[in-house]
Amino acid sequence: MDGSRNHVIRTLETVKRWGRLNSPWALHFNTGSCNGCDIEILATLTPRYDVERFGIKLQGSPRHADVLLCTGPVTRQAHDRLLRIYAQMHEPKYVVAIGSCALSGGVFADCYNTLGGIDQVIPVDAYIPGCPPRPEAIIDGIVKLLSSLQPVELQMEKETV
Amino acid sequence: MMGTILPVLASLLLFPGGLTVFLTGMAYEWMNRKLLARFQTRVGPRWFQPLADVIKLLAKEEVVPEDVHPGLFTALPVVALAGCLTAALYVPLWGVGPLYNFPGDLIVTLFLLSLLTLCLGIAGANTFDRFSLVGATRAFTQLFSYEAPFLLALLGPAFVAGSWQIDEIMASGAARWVILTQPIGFIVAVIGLIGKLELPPFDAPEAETEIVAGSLTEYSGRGLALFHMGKIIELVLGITLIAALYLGGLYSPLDFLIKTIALLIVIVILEALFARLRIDQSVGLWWRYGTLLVLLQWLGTIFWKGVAI
Amino acid sequence: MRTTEEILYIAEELAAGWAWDTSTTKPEPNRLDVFVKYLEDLVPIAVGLRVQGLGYLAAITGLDHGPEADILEALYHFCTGKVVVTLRVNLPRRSPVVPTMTNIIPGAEAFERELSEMFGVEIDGLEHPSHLYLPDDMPVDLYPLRKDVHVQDIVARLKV
Amino acid sequence: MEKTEHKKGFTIPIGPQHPALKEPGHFRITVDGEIVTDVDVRLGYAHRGIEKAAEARSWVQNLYLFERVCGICSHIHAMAYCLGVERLAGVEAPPRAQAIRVLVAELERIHSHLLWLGVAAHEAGFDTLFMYSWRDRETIMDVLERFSGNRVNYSANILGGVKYDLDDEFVQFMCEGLDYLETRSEYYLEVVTTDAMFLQRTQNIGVMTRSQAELLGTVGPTARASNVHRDIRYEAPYSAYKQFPISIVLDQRGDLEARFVVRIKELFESYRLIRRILEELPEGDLAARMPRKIAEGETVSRVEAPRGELFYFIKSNGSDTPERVRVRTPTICNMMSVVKLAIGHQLADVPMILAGIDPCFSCNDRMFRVHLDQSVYANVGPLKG
Repeated sequence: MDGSRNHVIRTLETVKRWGRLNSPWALHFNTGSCNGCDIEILATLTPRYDVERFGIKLQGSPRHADVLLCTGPVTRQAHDRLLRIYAQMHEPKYVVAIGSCALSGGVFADCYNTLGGIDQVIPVDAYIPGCPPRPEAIIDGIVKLLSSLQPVELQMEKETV
Repeated sequence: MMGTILPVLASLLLFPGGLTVFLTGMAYEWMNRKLLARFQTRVGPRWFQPLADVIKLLAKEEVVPEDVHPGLFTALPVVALAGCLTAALYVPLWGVGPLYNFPGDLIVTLFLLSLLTLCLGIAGANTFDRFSLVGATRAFTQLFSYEAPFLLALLGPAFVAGSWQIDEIMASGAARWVILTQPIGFIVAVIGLIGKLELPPFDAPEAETEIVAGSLTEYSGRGLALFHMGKIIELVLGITLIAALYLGGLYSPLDFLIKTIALLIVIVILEALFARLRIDQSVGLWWRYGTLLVLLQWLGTIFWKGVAI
Repeated sequence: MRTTEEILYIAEELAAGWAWDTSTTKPEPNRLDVFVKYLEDLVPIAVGLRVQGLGYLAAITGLDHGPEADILEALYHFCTGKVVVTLRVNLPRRSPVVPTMTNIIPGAEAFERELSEMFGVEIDGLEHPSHLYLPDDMPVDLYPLRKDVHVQDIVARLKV
Repeated sequence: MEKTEHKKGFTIPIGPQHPALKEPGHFRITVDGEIVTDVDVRLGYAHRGIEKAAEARSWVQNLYLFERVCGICSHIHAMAYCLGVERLAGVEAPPRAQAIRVLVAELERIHSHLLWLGVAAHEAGFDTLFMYSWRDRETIMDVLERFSGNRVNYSANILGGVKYDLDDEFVQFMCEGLDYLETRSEYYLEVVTTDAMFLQRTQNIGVMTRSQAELLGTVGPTARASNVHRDIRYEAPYSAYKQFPISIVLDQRGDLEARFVVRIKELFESYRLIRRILEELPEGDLAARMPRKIAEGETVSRVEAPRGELFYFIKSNGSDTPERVRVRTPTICNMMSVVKLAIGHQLADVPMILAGIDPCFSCNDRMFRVHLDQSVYANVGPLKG
């Protein structure tokens, strides 16, 4: 009985994981970047790169999004907003830091109004370096992040332990 | 007892309601997105994209925001979807004549289809989010301006057939396609459907660049998935109805595919071709021209009918 | 269209005619620096420039000459064609005040607010002289672009 | 979410995270039904404190800092800075370097205007135009990448000249790209002036008369669409614009359509200028030698960025770091006009009007957070179209 129940759960988890992998809806938030990364994120939507191929859609509302794309060194003014947006997103959620500034503060590292990187404020799941990263790199980063999601077997083992 | 319930259940859950209509809806949504992408010289989504979206949304955490009526918040998507599923029973989906019929089922179907927009509006008004509220206002405004012409346009063929029953209208239009005698009604019906479904260029109620996602801004997870499914089902039912009433009826799956896909292509072309109208423009357009044109068409039809008799 | 020389000449005459004790220099061929001695002359000269059709207010720059010199300087740049006419006023570092230009140049507000926030210059007559153009938690008495304020000081005084 | 009823009316916040804004700005729009009655701007979400940081870095390091004031117009920021510093040092970049600088600046203008066209179309819900113009923009991105190795911050400037030279293969590649873009731009000009549905969203929306534009101190294409002669390339030619003059593009109408037309027509001017530069490209060195310490002095450097006049005030105290660098970006000049223009329009027009000035918050916010008050603008008069 327990075995078959496990089997059902495993199948369900596999289906859920498949859905998440194939339909990452993204939300873009500029935390004080120079626009360079932002226009490259926008460029990923357009014909040459077309992220809709991978099921990635840019959403407007934090409630609809699975992946938060952050650019910029996090200015003090953006700090609270970033926290709020992160809180508004629903589980499961992932954060991708895009560009040198979002990784470490970049050229703005010693400016008085920057905090130096997204991971100073919220946990980051993937880092995409570059100033700015190419659209291909951004797509690659998101896809890599999703394919690194814990395989179902591992996850279930953890739960049983 | 079981003998009567089982077929009913099957018809609700498998065919034509439930599973079939879900899958058809997803297929049509995919076609819609793919065609739009192709028109914009993009590659577009993969074939299983709508399914993945729905599964992901269903698996996502759902949070009921503060300040809303929680019962209403949860119930509205269900009601909207249920309305659409019920409507599927009276529509000749896949060309296999409507499963149930009774005199006046056209009116009931149309009412059931309006339920979605109504629920969307109430859902927006229920959430105390500014974007949702504006979205709700716009959804209601659009409801009032687009339901009426759509309804009137679909009543045109009914009037000619002298019946309010979908299969009878279909039968009477089979010999001579109604589109030939009532071209204006057809155009109004197609554009009315686009307005009803809030697709571009009539997507002011959920204009992303102004009010984020309109009524649905606060919805996530299951609620969003249900509303989404309701919408794609309504798309299928809407074009099925138009095809059945205007394009000489649907009598086989092949018939269904050809006619509905042709209609879908027309809709996607309109989506790709135009900039979004402001809410006042889209409403003005319909009250000023859409409704008037349909009424003219009606007058013509009445006149013609009188002469013929 | 007037030539650069004509514009410079008009501006020079104007500065001499409208205000007392005003000296002018030409640091570059296309620039005229007008050192305004009395604060109350600032707005009238700006009005004069405006009436003569001499450019629009391109920017207000603040300069801090350091704690030793004890002087802050506000530079009002007016641009026409190639010409940049700069009105310069010296302000005491302790309590710097300048009159607002927003009554004659609505666009000046953004620049004035920047000046007041970055250098602590009070703008007399500005509708919203309120603090905080910078992040909400920025201390009111901290003016980032003053020379004696260091990045480390600001970071140390700001939490998070 | 707090309860939304206000005494004054219903307030809708746009930003800092909002689909219409790819960058953070915050607008509080008070509406009466769908009509906008008040607009409040708050900026500063992208304020990084660059001007302070510049005082602690050497002249060369600052070049890279100012290049990242804005990712869309990175070259023109660096160019303004270089021109100013070179003037202070009494060094003039060789003619070939000047020509290449201008060439890259014009390439950047093309990329920026095409980008803007797409974004503005997206605001109007015209996604097909957005996709088309961004697809064509990739042509220019390829050109820039081939030139410098980077798509966005191409870093072509160094103090005293430029880093990269043009070779024949690249010139060939660029000319093909320009030919293609020219035909596309003609098509876009036709679309924005004839598409009836699109015109409904642009014609007579956000009208700004010439005197209003002057009073509000607008710059760049926004001002030129209101028939204000304000183009630094034309008024006060700098760098290679002296040898390769540009003609000014103006429009009388001052509405959103005029802003579309002006920007697209400027594209043709840019194509023409680039071809002309390629024909008459001077030979010679790419860079002059620059001293490590810059002579004491002050200078004003004004250049025409894609969005309008860019103003740099640079003061040196004779050391290897600047005493003060003041950056005034075009967006802050134009931002005032949005606040004034939006009132009386429909809510749906606000993103369009905002997009109409081509706002660039990261440029803007290196310094500001603005709270605008309507009473200050009382003497400007109503601007409703």
